[in-house]
Amino acid sequence: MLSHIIFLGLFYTVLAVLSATVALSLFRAAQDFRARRAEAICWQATFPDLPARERVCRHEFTGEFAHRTCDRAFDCRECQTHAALVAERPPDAAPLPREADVFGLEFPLDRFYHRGHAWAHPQPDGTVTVGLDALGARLVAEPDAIELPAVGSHIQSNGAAWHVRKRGADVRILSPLDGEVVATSDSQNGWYLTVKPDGGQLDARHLLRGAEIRPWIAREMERLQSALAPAGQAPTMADGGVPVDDIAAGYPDADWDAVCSEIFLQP
Amino acid sequence: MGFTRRDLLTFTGGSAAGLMFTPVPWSLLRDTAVLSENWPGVPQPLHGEIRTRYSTCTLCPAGCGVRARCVGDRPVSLAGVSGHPASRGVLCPAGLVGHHLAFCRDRAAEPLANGRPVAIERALAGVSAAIAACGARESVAILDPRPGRAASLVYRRFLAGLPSGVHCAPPNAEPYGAFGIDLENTRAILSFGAPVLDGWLSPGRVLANRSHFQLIQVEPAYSRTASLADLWVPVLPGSEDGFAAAVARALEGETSDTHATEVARILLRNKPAIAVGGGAAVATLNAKLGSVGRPGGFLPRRDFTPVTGIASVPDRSIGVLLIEETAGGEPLPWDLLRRKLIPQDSVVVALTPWLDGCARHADYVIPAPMYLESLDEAPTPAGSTVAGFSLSPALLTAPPKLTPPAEFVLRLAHDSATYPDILKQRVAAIKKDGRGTVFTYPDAKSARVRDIPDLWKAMLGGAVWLDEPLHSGTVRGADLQVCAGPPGPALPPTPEYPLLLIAADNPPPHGSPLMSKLYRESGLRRPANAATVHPKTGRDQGLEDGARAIVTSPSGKFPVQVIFDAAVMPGAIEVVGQAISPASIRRA
Amino acid sequence: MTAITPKPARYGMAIDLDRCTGCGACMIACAVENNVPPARPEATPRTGITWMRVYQISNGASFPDTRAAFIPILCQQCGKDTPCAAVCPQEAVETDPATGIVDQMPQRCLGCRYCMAACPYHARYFNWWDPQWPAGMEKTLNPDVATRMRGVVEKCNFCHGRLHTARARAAAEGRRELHPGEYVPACVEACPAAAIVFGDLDDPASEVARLARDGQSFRLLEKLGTEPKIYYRTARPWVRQAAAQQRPASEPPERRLRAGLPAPQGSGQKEPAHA
Amino acid sequence: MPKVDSQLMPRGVRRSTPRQFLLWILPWCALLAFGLYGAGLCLVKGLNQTNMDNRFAFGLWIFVDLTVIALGAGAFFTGFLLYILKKRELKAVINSAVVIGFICYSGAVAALLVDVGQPARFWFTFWHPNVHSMLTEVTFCISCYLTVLFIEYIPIVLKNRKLRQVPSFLVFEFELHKLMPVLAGVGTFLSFFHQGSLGGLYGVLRGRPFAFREGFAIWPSTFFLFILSAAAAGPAFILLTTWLVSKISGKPLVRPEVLPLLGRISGILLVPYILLKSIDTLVWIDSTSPARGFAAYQYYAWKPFGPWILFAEIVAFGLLPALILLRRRLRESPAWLLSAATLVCLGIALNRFVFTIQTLALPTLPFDPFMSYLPSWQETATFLAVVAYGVLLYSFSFRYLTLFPQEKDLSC
Repeated sequence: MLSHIIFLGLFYTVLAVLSATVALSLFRAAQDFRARRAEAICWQATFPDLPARERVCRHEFTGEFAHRTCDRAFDCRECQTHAALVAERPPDAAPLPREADVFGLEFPLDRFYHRGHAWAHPQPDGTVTVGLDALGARLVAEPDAIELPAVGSHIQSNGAAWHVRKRGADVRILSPLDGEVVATSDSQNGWYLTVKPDGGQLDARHLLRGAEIRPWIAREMERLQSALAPAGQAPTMADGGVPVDDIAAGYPDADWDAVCSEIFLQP
Repeated sequence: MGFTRRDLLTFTGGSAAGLMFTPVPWSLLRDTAVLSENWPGVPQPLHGEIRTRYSTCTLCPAGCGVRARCVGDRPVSLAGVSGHPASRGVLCPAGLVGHHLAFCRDRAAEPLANGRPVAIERALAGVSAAIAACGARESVAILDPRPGRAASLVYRRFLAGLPSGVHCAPPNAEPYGAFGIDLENTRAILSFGAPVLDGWLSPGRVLANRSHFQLIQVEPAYSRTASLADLWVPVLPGSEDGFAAAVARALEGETSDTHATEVARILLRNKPAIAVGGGAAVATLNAKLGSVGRPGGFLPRRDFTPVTGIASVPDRSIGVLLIEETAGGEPLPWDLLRRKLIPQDSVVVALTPWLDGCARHADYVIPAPMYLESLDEAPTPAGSTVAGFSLSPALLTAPPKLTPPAEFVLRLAHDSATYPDILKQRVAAIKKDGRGTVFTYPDAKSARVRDIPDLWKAMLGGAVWLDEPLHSGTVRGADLQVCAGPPGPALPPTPEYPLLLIAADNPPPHGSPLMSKLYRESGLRRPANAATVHPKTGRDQGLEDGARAIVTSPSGKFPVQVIFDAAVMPGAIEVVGQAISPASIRRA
Repeated sequence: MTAITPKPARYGMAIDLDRCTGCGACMIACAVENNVPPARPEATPRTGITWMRVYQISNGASFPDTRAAFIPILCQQCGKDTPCAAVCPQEAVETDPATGIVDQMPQRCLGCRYCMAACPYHARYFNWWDPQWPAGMEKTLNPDVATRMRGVVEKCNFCHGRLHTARARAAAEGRRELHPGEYVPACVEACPAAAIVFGDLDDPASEVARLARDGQSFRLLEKLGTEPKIYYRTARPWVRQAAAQQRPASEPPERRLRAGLPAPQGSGQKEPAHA
Repeated sequence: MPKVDSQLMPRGVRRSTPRQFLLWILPWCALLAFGLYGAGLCLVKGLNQTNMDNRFAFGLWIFVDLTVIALGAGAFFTGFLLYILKKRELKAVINSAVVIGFICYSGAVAALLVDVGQPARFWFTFWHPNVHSMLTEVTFCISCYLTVLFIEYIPIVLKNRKLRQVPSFLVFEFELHKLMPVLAGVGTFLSFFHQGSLGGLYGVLRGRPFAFREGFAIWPSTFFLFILSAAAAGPAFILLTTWLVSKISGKPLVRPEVLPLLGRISGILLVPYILLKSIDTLVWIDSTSPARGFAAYQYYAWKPFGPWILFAEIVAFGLLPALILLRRRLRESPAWLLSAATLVCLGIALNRFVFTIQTLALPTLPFDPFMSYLPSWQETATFLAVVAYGVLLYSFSFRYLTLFPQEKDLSC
């Protein structure tokens, strides 16, 4: 009898533990959604799965590190290393490039750039306009479809801001900031969203600016080329290096899904 | 607000969880259990009132009493009748499953003429015509496996009415003729190949007395009996008679070979002793032992009417041969029978329940009822010292189109009587003589015949009648007629036939499917196609254990499976149910 | 179930190997009693069902010194650490404390055959086929025993049906005890040589207890310590040795001869006459 | 179609073209179909389709079950090392290990369902369990552990490129992954027990002196030997499969230091196993077996099971690979590493074979014959079905899921 109790007891404990585990994770997942943590978590879960070359720390661009992989999922706001480096050498102190033209791409210097190729442009009225940078814009030029968030909805930095569909590639644009969407547009006037940033003003610590842009884009171009190049061939650009307005049109047989995922940091 | 994926998930999950609280899954589980317990297609035993009914076994001459446990009117198991004078409450393996025989596949179900189904009347007409066509020199013979029955009387009456009718019996039908063996008082049995402990006489009676007698088995093969005998004398095949003579000389005090001397010493030390197993020398040996007509020896009984042995019927003389075959289906020596027939224009009629026996050679097959399917009779139990008779009431309902052999002969004789009438007459005769006692099965009591008001009824309820012992003064040893037994000396091995074929124990040719299954799976009885040889002999012949091979003897060749057994005499091949002869064996 | 609660017994058998003629009546009576179906043609000695099986053993000597004996093997009803009962995953094997009989419950059997692997006597049999009887023969089935379906294990249970019947009769007569001899398995009843004695081993007065005690009795694989309740008796030393020998005897005989088995003793038998 | 196919694959890794993949899986599908046919025959017509019999109550299937479960032990042991002992390097193979474990266990359970005479009664064991039977322990633990493996499999599936685009999946995966140590713990506990019980299965057969062993408390020594041997074989098997997959797919899947590490773990566990196994064998020969009336030499008098079996088990397939795996220099060379790992796996198979088959082949009664057995084609087919199922499930997992996280960084 005792042996029965011990044995079955153990067995049912195990069953209980198993079901509890599953139930708990379901419950927590539900809570995450309620607490608007879902987007952050998705990015958290995505970032480690990105190839190392896409997880390069921004301070590698500026040559402060020979080689460093970001361990904060591109959120420099809590990163001590970043804080320390910035304190030692304020980015604004660095000499700004003369013009904003990078390989024939227009990168206005009055904006902050996200690693996912969205820019944030603070407006006088305290709102921030969000749009696709030149490279991103050329990749998804004349998108097949755009899915913008509803006005009044909330977006989180590194979370999905809006979705663009292009040649079968389903691209989600990572948001450069936390805030509430106050207006949306289909980029005729250059921007997609106007966002009222949480805490009144834009926290741009994790966004690229000024001198960082050129080396960053240089690397992005390399990645773009290797992504566009058919397997085994040396990467080449259609024209001497200056991307055409619609790159997709220039590479009819490229796996556009792969290309976009590479550039827009999709797993 | 549309129906989102999440709603779907919640719904499925919720319903799955909820289902656990409904009886549905659990009842489904229970149903699987129920299904697995009454597996479809598995017959379940029928239930009903349990009754005990009695009969008498007619599968062999032992005449054992049978107690049947019946559900309703169907027997579900057979057992011996305790206290039965012949069987001592014992049934042999075949008898235990006698009630299965009716369900064997190879039984005869309808009259056949030249293999084609016919109406019984047509068959009757055909046979009658054949008999009528027989001239004086073409005899009509009935082969009667059990002479001494009421049926035998019917046969004799019928044949008497014909110009040349022969009532004959197969070899060994009555090994000891008018004599029975007084086992109860015997102290030593010298057996020349008789299967004393393997179905000899009435097995129950033999085993019940086993502790009272010394058993000496003289046999080339290490048979079951040999393995349980007090002394096994392995003699060369065919030299039994010589050995018997040697023993006889040794009994006289003449010096003889050591074995004979030892045997003689045992016999002298344990008197009364008898020698069994046939052979002329055995008869004289019994005379020397003074075992004839004395207690503990061979005692004469009344009721004996001598029958022509089939062997002594002249060759090419039989025009019409009616062969009765019993449900026990003792093997008939067909080669022997064929020699007796007039070539070409002879007619063979098989009165048999089986299709695979003599029916294979018959022009007409008259299907006989299977054991326990119709009222039958059991004559004097084999080896009994007094005459006996019992009925074998039917316990099973017979299928249509069956005709008891005696019934068929009665109709041939245009006799209005039926077989039961004949049996009634027999019982009436017993009652009239008023001799002897009747042992009734249900109460296991014996009563004198004259004290039983309705003997027929008593017999139908299960009973055996036993005559008074016969106290006829002096019987001469020569009167003890002994049939063939082991055949004469074997020819010496020749280059062509380097080996000797000897008979091994053989299972009953017919048996319940259950019995054959059990024998096959336990390997307790050798399969009919087994040829057992000594490993050395086998290897000398270039065989190995389990190999397929062909045995060739002057009488023909047949395929066998080789079994190695060191118990077999080197230079010999033991084959089930084969007559002794020189032979050769080679790989198939 | 019957109403009576009999005093615990320990049923066992004493089988006299010197009486056994190897006729097989026990096997047949057993199969009839317990509704064992006739085998399929494709069944082999290794797949057939024989709750009781008579083996032939030999002293391995060559003609004419060869000696054979028959030894009926059935479930030995182990009384201690019963190997099969211990391993059955779902209590389909149970030892009845009231009788000491190890009982198999086909209705609960999963057919995993673990018990068969556990049994040293190979006394357990698996239903490899659906049971089938020749047309009409199923009407002769014993009503006291249920037939078994394919895929379950079965074995000798000392004719449980007979025990129930005997108990029912006793109960009807208001008795709590069974008379000795009131309950005997089919094989015991059928043995023509009366070689099998059955009874309560715990009842010192019983014949079987007496036989089990005497010097001629032994049990198979006694050293496994499973306390089997089937005793075998023989006065022939070679039989005792053959039944307890170390090296399983299954090589060609003359090699066994060289393996140095004892020469046959007891009945002093000689070379063939005239040879 | 090819587009969908490529969109299901993880990004940044190269996979064979749909055409090549089709050519690869087709024969396996055929094999699976054939095997399922054989298994179906056994289920419909009954086990008379096999060559098992009353003496050989267990056959090929039980042997295979014991073997694959032993090899599948890699799942639990790697998980144990990674999540409990925090051996980070093993993250490179954990996913693959989990899939292999799942394949082995589900395959074994499937084979068992065909093996039992009354599959519809599988749940009886849970209804009225005989808790004293090792088989009950096995049934309970394996069914639980299979659940664990299934749960561990979920996150790997949810991380598929397409599925992960559903936020709720990703979040659930994330939360579930945080609780992995719990699952790993439970899995380890269960595995220890059923791996042991599988050994106990034979160790407790007091009717089979060849298999019977004394032990501690309710567990015979084989209980502990099986745990150890399984733990040793698991990593070796993962090592082999990883190498095999990277050979077949022609890509580096893990960093070069991972395989030798697995080898080292296997070697370290092998040493105590061999030691204990030898002691156990000596005790058994010296006392356990004789005490039950069987001199141990006679077991090895039956051809083909000569004493060579002991030598092979302990020295050739035990000591030898252990020494190789413990020598850094040998370990570093792929040839040595792989042959050693192969030896280890073969050793486990041989050990399980000895317990399942030889135990039944050896006679117990003095007048028993020695028996041999060859599986029928239906049995073999069923076994092949399990293999094919495994290969297919693994192929699909490898193609569409991330089994080797390091692959994408190594591939460019």
